[in-house]
Amino acid sequence: MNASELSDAQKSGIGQRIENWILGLAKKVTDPSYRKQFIWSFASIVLALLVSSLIMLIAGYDPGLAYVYLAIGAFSRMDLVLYYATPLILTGLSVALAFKCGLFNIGAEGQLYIGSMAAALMGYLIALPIVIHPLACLAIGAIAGGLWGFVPGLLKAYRGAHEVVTTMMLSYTAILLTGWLVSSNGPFWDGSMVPRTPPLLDTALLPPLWGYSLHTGLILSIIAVFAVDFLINRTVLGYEMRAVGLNPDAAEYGGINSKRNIAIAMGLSGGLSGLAGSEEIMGTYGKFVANWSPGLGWDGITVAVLGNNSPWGVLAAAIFFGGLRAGGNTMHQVVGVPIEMVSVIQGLVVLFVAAPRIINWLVDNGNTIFKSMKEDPFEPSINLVSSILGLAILMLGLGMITSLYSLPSFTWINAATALVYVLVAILGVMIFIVYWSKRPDAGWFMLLAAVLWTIAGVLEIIGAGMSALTSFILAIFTFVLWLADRLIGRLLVTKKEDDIE
Amino acid sequence: MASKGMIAAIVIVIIGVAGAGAYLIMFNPFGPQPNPYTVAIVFATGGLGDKSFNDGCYNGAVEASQEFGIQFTYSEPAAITDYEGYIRGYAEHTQYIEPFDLIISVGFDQADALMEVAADFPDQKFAIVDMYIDPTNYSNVASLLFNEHEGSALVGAIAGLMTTTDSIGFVGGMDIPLIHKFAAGYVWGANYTNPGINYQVAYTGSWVDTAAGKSLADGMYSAGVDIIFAAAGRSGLGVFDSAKENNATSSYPLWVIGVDSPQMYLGCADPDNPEPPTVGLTSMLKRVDVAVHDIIEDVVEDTFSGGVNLFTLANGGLDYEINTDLLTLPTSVINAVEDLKAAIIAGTVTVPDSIYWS
Amino acid sequence: MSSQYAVEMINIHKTFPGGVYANQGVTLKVKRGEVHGLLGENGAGKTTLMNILYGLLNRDKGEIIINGEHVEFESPTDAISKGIGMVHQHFKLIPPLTVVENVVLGSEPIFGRTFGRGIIGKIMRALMPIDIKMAVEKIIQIAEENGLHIDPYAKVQDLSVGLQQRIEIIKTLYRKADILILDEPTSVLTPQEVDELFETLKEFRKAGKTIILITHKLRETMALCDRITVLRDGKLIGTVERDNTSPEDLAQMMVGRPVVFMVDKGISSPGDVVLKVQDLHVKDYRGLESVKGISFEVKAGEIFGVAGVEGNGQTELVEAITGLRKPTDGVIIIDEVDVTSKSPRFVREVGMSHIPEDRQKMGLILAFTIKENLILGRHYRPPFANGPKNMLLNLDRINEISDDLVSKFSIKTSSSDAFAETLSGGNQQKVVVARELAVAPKLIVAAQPTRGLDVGATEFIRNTLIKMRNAGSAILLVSAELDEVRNLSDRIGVIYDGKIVAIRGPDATPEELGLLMAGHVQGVD
Amino acid sequence: MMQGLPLDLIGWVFAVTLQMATPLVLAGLGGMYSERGGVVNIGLEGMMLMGAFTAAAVTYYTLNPWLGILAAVAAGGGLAAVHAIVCVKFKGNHIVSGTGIILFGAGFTTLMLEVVWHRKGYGETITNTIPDIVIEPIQNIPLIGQAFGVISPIVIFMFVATILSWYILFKTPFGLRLRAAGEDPSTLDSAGVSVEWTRAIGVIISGCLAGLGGAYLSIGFGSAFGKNMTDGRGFIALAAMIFGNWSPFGILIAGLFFGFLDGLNYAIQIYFPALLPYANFIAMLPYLLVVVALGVIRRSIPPKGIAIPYEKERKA
Repeated sequence: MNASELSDAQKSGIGQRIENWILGLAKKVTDPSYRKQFIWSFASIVLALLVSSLIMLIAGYDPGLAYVYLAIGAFSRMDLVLYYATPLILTGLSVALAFKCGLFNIGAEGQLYIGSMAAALMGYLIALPIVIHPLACLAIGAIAGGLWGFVPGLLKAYRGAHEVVTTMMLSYTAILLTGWLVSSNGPFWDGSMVPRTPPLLDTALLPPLWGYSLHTGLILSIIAVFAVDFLINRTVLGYEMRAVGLNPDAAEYGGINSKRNIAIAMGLSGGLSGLAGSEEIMGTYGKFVANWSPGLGWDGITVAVLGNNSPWGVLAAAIFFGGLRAGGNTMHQVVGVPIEMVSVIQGLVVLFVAAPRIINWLVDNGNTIFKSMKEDPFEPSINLVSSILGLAILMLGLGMITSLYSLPSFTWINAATALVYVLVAILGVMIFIVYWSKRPDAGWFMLLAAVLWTIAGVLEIIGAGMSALTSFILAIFTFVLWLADRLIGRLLVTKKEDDIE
Repeated sequence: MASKGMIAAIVIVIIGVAGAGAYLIMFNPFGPQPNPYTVAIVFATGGLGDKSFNDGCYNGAVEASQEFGIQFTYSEPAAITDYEGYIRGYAEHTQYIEPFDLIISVGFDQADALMEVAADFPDQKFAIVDMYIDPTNYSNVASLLFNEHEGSALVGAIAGLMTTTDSIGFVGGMDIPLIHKFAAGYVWGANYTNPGINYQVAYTGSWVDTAAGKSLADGMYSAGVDIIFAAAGRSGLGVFDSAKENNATSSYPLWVIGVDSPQMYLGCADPDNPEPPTVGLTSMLKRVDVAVHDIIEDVVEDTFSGGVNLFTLANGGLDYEINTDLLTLPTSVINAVEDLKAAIIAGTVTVPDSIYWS
Repeated sequence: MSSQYAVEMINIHKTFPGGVYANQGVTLKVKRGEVHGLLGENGAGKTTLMNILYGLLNRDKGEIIINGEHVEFESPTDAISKGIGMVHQHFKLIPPLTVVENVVLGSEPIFGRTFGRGIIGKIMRALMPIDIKMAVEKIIQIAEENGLHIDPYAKVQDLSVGLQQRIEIIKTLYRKADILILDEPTSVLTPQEVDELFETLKEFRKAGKTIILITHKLRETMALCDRITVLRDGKLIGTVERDNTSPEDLAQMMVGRPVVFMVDKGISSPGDVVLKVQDLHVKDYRGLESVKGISFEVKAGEIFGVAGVEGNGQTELVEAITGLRKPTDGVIIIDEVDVTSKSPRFVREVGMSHIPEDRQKMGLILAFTIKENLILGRHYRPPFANGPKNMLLNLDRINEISDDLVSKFSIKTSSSDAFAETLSGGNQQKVVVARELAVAPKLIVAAQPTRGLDVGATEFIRNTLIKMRNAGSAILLVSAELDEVRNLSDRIGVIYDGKIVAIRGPDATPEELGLLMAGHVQGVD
Repeated sequence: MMQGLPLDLIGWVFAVTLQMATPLVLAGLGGMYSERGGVVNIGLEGMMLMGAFTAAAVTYYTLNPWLGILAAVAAGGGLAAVHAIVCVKFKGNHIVSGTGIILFGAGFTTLMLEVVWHRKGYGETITNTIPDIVIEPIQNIPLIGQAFGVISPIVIFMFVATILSWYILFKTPFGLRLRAAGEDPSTLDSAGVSVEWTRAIGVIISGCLAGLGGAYLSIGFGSAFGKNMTDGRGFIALAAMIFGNWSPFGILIAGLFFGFLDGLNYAIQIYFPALLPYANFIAMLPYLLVVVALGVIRRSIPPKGIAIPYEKERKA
């Protein structure tokens, strides 16, 4: 964009402005650092799926089939995906906004409950015309949640009370309080077998959007993404919040009242969570039910960290989580893999996202191995084969443990075998690490693995006697690799000595 | 750096696509297949493993499947918002050619979701455990309901007779009306056989926190209670732990009354090889297994009809556990309870179904 | 002992991630028992070279030979075991811990004996109780032998900077170091303390220890060192004998051109009083009073320099004037507005600009772009903000103004959208200066404005300050560099122990100022 | 309907306090090792679950609860090692990694529960749980007899661990180094101690203790593993750690305080039935009390270097 274009943009009004904004967005997307971020995220997901398939193997499920149905479930039911994403976008934004100001809002769950309770009360106690009613409910929900976040914000700013403790405690408070309010002893109980409020008036409900469960809350959530993005990047308040979050000393120096900003940030964060709760009550449940939230506030933390605390990242992460949920349901229903597998996959994705350097490490070392293969194919090949063997040892070690599950009774031999398998699996990981990073002292690991496999084989013969052959074959294989490694080492040493002479 | 990352990404994509492709060619998992299942069950949140409610449904389905040679499938939603997805998934019978004969929703909180789906699939047969759905609007839904307070009254009566300290306790999972039904019947029953008996009621506040259940029971036992009725899902298992431990040092016997399924065996030292003695006095049997078994039977024999299937003492949907292998109750107690049971069935006495004291 | 050299570093190369060359083929040979000066401007790679020697950093290329023996240092442990000790410029001390704890950290004496070698022995050692008594005795013994008195049980955060340096030296002696590296040891000391330190170092030399002294001060080099190695821009310029060289030669080697020591600043023409400080009392973060009744005035068009050893209340004084710390007593008036205990924003609104002493901690938000840093402090009002109640950022104007500032202050960067952390130290400081001086402030509070900058940036910033003075701004200059204060200031106030002990003209000699800085107040007032 | 002597009531509340505090204190102490070393550990919940599961599984197979305890400690430590690798070795974001650990721990244990016991949601009852120690002379002392008369070895270990932690943290070389790593890692580095290893060991100890806390739930106090059986205790432990100001005795007191609040809640339910309709409401009050207390009493000052990955190769 050159200068003349810029001044044109200033002259002509909103249309140009939007175009500028889109151009800016395009620039951002093509930015190498964003691209890198994208590749990291993508690689994290792939790695997480690989490790997850390992765990599914241990647990005795078919990972291929599971992933196929995970994908089918996610892609065939986009409405469901977005439906699950709708509240997560808001709770994710809530946590992310607090993070932007250097605060860890671990109590989004409580703000969600308080917000939803307030919205529900507004929804069934007060009659208002259509359109106004839902807006009023959302507003009151956001305000209630906001207050629930504002209090810890104040305590943090003016009393130094750690927000992790206060928001968490207020979260439990909120869940118990709302639970009591709708219990048979509370004032808002509907008189049924279930602790809940009477249904919201029809005027207060969010109309459905697409499919059978997706409601207009989605639009609201996406507006919130725009709004938070605008707040963070285009307003003075957002600027000040980010400054406080990144460097409170510099913010103070720059005349920014960090206490005020902390309190406001927590309030806004709570408001977003409250909005998430209201939306769910008005769009899905139609009434406040005690303990209704399946941990949306907690998931908000994960969504925020996965989205790198940026509004658009949160949107993407929430949709990804929604996809996992929807796909996970199908996977569970069709393949029978427990729904907890989704939690495992999520956990692993987040772990890999936490440390992009793991991926760097894998890629860099792989690169050096492949590159040096051109110059001298022998040694790198050994490294490559050994690394792969390390992974194989890991998988086989873990897989062998499963063979012990089915054994009828406990014997010390079997326990010892299990222990050897565990050790060998750990060794497998270490072999991979050592050879992949081409450490010079790698050889002994192979020898140790060979010894362990031999022990495992012997134990198997004494004990259950099922898979001894595999163990012995692996023992021989590892031993040969160790020999090859030693041999090369010997050769290289003599070669060096020759050079010196 | 970016290009290096690019290469890595491409390699990973190729490997992934190749793997997936190879897998697809080998197994061909796509495309509709014949439906091996007759029945689909959507369990309540919390899922299997409570050893009472959900597990009872599961056992009923297992029995039915063995008896009628059918197969069933099930899912365990993690949240209330998942119900509709699962029920609808079965109703649409994705990836199968034939529909399911019956879809069972377990738990009162599935009602809303079930009604939505049932309206969209009027030809699909549904059943819901523990909730009433109006058959005039939803003729394809059978509601399986229980008079839990009646069963609770029976075990309350036993407790009233068996207590040596004139003091009994109730540990509930949550302070909610459904659990009040259990508590009400229990306290009423105890008062019926032992007027003026002392009682204590407490809630763990969680269905899964065994430690809370155990602590609470510890407190009740140390306060002089000798019989506790635990209606707290998995938290109730803590009550058994507590009874077993405290029984060793107590001068009078301590007892636990189980809930929903036969749970007396849980009071044995090793529940997997139950042998007397047990601290399980009896259990309030809410025969969800019978209910599920019967509704499957109805479907198999084509006698299914929508509407309320009420399970009461009279039709055996509720009962109390007698397990003479583990413990034999005195005949006088059995007689008294049977008398009460007859009276309730005959309608000469009425058991309250919500908290009437305090 | 084949070699006469205690330390030989041959052809050392080091590149930091991000492609910054710190050392390019540097060779350093230090004889046993000498004091060797490592001379160079800030950023010449001296500290990096020594961090490599001490095992803190890995080198890319080159060899290290200690006492004739080739060594590979994985970590400082290896260096320490070879008898190398280092006193860092930024002290490596942990304030909440006591002196003993700081000294023994990493080589703690323990009660009893441990058995087992290798990993088991290591674990045993790590879990036995620390023999604090023995450590204290040893510290007292070291202190007495070397005249470095200190209270071993005091917490480091309660000690003065001079004492903290003493702890650092004790630390190296405690580890039985015979090769001592001192990184800019005099920057925080009074001239008298410097003399004391030099006496101590001379004692060490007599005791046969080898000392490497990193410095950029010619006077110290000439006073103490036997041989001197000069670095410039990460490259070796040469090693010379002290007796065969002169300060002028060294300066030329160091900077690469003849150095003008004095800035020609012209005569000041002071106007009205802009800053007036009366009987100011301020407490530091520990609650101890560190400014104990300071009064002075700064007029428009003059530079008032505050000279003093660090830690005598300068930081708190600046913080009180800029609104960052509330004074307990006294009055601060800027341009006839009482700004005592007002918020930083209020003080800025009156017309104050502040160049903080720590640009990375305070002056900049490193994770912000240059643009965003350039509006800090004035982001909330036009032209940077617009819309209702000035709630929105006016991105167009921000872009324009920041691009303008980047070119005006010749900040070297690819774009004003680059993050501040990608800039070099000098350019970071330029961002701060550009931001603070762009608005023609009435009062400029400049704390250590050239700390850690190379010659070019230093000259630029000093000239900018003088330009501002000539344009009529009042400038309060706080600096630990006595030369800087003397060169720039129209009047010099010497601060000692929270009080301005004397106010002198720019013609005051370094010796006099040095005495005043040390609290030797003779015939003053 | 007041029954039993008030002394018994108080004694029982003490007993509950100990039982409920043990997992909190153990995990809280664990968190302290990690955070004192400068690594935020919000993954305690996941590590506790891992410990609880492994203890139950190993005890189930080997019939030896002590092996179960060992395995739990190892498993908690193993999961913590993952956290250490991500945070310390690869300089990942501590909170992100911790979140991953929680998700993974919860999912993995539930998955494996099914594999081990061929059941869903709840494992088989473990018959060989850790036996309680009966101390006859204490048993008859009023007030504390109930709490200390029959006591689990793990509860005793909680006290031992607190004292031991105080000793390790403030009296040993390792503790000194750990604190240095948390306050100012560059100083530790220049003292010739590996910051990475010191931090990693702190994190791993934290996982071991959290694992032990989990084991107490499944085979110490309880007698089976159920899915998500920690029920948020990892987070409460985190709160106890902050509330206890990152110091061993502070954490002990905070943990006992939280346990006492639980006991009080149960006591009110059992002994004051008139208040039963307000059970949830009363249960809420302690949490509110903690917020008020934090607001009134003191500010929390975490170690200075916390959550900042230590980069050695940074231009000084």
